[in-house]
Amino acid sequence: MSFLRLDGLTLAYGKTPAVEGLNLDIHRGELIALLGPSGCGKTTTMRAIAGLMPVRAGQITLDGRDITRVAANRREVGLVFQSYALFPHLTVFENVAFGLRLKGMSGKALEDKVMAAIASVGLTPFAQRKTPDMSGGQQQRVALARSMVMEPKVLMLDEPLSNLDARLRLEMRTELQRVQKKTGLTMIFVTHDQIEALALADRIVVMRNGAIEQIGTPEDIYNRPESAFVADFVGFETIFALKDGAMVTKGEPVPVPDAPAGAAALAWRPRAVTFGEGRFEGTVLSSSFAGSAREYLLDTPLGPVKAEVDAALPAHDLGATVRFDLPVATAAALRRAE
Amino acid sequence: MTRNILAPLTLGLVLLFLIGPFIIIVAASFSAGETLAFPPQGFSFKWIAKVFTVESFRQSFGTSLFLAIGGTLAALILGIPAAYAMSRYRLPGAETVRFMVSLPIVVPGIVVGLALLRYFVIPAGVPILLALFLAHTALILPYAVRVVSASLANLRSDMEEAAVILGASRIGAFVRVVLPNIRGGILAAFILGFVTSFNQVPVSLFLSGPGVRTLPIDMLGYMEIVFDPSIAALSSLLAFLSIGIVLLAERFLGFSRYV
Amino acid sequence: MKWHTVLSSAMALTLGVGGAAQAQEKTLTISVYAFAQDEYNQILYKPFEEKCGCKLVVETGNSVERLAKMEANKAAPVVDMAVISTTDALQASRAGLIDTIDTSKLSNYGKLYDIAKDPNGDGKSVGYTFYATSIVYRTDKMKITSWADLLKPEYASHVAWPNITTNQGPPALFMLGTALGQTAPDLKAPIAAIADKKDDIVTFYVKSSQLVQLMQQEEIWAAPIGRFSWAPFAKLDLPLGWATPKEGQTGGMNVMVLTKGGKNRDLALQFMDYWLSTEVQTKIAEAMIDSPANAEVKVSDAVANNITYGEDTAKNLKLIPAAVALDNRDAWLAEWNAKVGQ
Amino acid sequence: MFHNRAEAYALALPAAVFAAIVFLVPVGLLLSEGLHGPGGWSLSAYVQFFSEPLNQKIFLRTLKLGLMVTATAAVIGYATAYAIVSMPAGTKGRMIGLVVLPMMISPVARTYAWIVILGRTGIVNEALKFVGLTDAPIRFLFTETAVFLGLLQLFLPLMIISLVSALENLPKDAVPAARILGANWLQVFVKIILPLTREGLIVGGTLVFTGSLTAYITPAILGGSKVLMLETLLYQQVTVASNFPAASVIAFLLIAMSFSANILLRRIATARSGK
Repeated sequence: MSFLRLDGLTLAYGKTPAVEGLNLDIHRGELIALLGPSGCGKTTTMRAIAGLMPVRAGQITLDGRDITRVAANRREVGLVFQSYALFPHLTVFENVAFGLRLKGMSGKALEDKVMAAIASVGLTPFAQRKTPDMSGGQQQRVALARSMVMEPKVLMLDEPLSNLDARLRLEMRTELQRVQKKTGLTMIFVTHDQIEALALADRIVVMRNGAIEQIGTPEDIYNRPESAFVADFVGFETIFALKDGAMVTKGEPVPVPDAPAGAAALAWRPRAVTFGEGRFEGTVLSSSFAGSAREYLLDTPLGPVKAEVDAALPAHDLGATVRFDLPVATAAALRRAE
Repeated sequence: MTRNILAPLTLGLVLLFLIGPFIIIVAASFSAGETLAFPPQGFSFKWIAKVFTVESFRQSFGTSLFLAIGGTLAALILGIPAAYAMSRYRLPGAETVRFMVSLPIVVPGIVVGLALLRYFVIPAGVPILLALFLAHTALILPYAVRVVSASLANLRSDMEEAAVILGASRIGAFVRVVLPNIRGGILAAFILGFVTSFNQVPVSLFLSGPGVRTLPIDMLGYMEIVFDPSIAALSSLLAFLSIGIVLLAERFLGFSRYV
Repeated sequence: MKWHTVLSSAMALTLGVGGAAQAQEKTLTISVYAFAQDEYNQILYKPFEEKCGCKLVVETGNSVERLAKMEANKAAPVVDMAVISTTDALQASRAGLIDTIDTSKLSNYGKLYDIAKDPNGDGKSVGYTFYATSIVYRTDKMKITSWADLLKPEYASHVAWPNITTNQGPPALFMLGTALGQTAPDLKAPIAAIADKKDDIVTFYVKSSQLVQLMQQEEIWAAPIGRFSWAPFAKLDLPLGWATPKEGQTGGMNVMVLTKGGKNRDLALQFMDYWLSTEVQTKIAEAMIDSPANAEVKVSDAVANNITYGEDTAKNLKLIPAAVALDNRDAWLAEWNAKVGQ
Repeated sequence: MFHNRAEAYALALPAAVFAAIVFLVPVGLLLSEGLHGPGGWSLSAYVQFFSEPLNQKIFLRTLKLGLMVTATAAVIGYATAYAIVSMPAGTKGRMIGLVVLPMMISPVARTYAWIVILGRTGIVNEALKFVGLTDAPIRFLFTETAVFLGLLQLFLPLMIISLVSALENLPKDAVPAARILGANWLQVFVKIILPLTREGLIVGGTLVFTGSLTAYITPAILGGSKVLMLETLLYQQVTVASNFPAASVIAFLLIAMSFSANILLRRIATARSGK
């Protein structure tokens, strides 16, 4: 039985549709990533779950209760905003205590609970600080504590790592996972960064144009994308649609007799492209060095092809002609060519 | 590197031009002579003392104070929700609202005063004081909306959403999160509105009646009769009062950040 | 017009503008010239308030402005009585803004100079003061023996002349015309003479009080003024004189009128009577504000020298009859605007 | 962004309706008064108004002084605001304080101060004499110069404040970037500063121009009846002549001028910015 269920959810900004008939089931304790490019409707969906966005059609059920029309302040969901949305006129303590005070909690009970929440994100020494004086990472911890202390049924995070620098990002990622495993909280986070989604989530929901493109575990998404869109999103750079048993290319169709049944397209990561030998020929358009590997962009009769080879091998000059191949064995078979 | 001399020089001259009259008025307040003159003839407090003995000043000061405080409060009561609606809601016709609210800046005050006299006061028997109150409220409204809008723009709207998700009602979120954070803006709007109303002449020019006169109109009337430095003295007193208020506000609230 | 009323009463309610509190006390609303209000307050208003147990509400302004307001408020008069110039009183009379004054209720009426009793001959105004209009000038800088002297090339650029819209404007022009040998009531000749010098003349003043400042700053050396404005000049530390031109002095009279439809008729008449009493008229004269119209008033020579005192003086003033002034007012203004205004 | 339309209107409408009732309705009625002729609607009041050469002259004078004050305020305003903005934060605050200071003093008194300053024995004339520029005192009072100076002093602070806040929002490196790209100061101003500060110029310009149209005291005291402007004429027409059709015409002219100035400034600012 699903814990949070979106059933035919339809959302719009004025006359512009944002999300169309979205269905999604999330289980208790799951960590879900909503992944997609900007404008795909992921943030809108999250805001609808939080009650910040009116629902045009469909239903949202949380823990067996229909919350479609429940006001945002009675939904028992938490939301950590991308900007953290801390209250600048209040101290860390008061920020965290905000929701509890509204619930009528006060005195020692309040203090204990707030301080415990602040301690759980490691900010005890900063409890009496005003929030604008704190660093981005600290602010995010405050925002997290502020949401967590309310013990929401679902905690949502909007682009939780996007405002942090690379080192903090890693730290925060671990932190989020730790918190989630410890509390068993159901969490949904929105991101446009596939690496983040792959690293954190139990399941990833890839969205596109207001609809779900694919739902799956990180392994599913990474290795078995169902559509060209998802494949492109997770790093398959060379994609050809299949038609009548042949790849549709810029030039002549290339027959693929051994294509898997039901495949609508084939996709290769740069590393899956055979480089230096094979059926095809192309010229080197650009070459970039990336430490252990070197990436070539080839101009070929099929269209552009990206290939990655061991950096230890001798480099090819720009304009050089090289052979390559696209083996079916290393390709991902896509069910949709778009 | 001529610019390095040019800039302070320009600034100095401009400030001299702007503040010169101020200095003359303040100096004249302490003059011992019978007319405005600079340099002042002698030194005395007699004109400052005289200000407090002129009864009509007391009365019109009260009127002006009522208009400035009441008008500014009313303008804020109307203006804050309007500014909030325009910055936080998708509001079809927001431009029309903005236009309506900013009309008082573009329509010359003397026209408004006359129009109110002709169509509110005379045919409908609207009391002059009420007409003045309405006019001053309308006059302050654009400033209230503008200043409050500016501070709302500096305040991220997701803060209210965060408050709502944490359990606050919409009004609760406004009171607990928005108001405390635009407090400075509201104070700035209040001071701006107060000064605008208090020194307002054109709107009030036609709107005076028996026993109802704003202070500037009364001062103007006084100057038409007696040309002594007591007006300078009164103006200095008022100026120092205003400056004092602004400095206090600045000290405690960092008011200039919001203007 | 109903919504007006609804709106205003709603606003009044929300504002808590309590008409009730005011209504408990008898109120008399008067409309007067703005000058010397502090003195009037001491000599006239406060004692009257104590006497009648009522409250005086005072509106101030110049004659024309206040007349315009009376006209605007014709349907629902605000003021009960007003003091204005004879010309404006005649205009008000013709416009039906004022009522006949029941002089039998004025115990001091009999003490007035004859010329003050009914200056416009319509029974609707009573004079309470009159004044001479002549020229205040710097005795060290110039010699004034004729009104025309003001336009001498060496003097003209130091002169402030009353604007046509002021009470002093037409009489001064009339005297200038007399000096030029042109006494036609259309004032065309003197206006043309002024127009010749309009760039030289410092200003066409509207408020005489400003002249004190201008005199002090040596901006001007001379200006035609009413005698009632003389006192502040006398206080200046300058050699100033009051000219007695050979054409004579002009002047004017101010009168009391009762607003038609005024609510407090009896109270207004009481107030007028008090103002005309020998006691009040004497005190006002001694304060060098208004010359008395009450023949029983006796003042010291020092005071008499600074105001326009005595019935003979009054009779010798070359006044423009109110009817002439009123009938020609628009034509004068048009002529002035066409010649001098631009 | 919230989406409840009823709520939004409930919040915004009171202010708009208030402005409509207190402003639009009476001002509209006043304007319509000038369009009533003997037989219904007519432009006779306008024809009559403009048939008087004096009125034409006053109209042009008002327009001219308004434009001059606004243009001068803009030029001085940019120079001053630029000087202020380039100062360190503390000094900047104090300078802004000094600029705002005169606004605290009653315009009645401020205007009278000019009588003292501009008099024959006033500071300006004494200074000119001292420097040797004149022997005889120059007459300033009751001239357009006096009104111009009075209005400028009254409204310059508004322009400076508007431009200071506009200049503060100027991206820090925009001016140096343009200089490096080879622009001279004029080009920098026209191509970078003006377009990026146009909101400030529009706001400041409208405030100054409308202010100079509506400032009754300054022309009344410093100009007197020799330098009538539309606002003093309006007052005169109402209080002396009770000529309400003429007053309505003047009211229309004042409003039209104020609106046109606003639109014109918007145009200029937009055109220069190359969209």
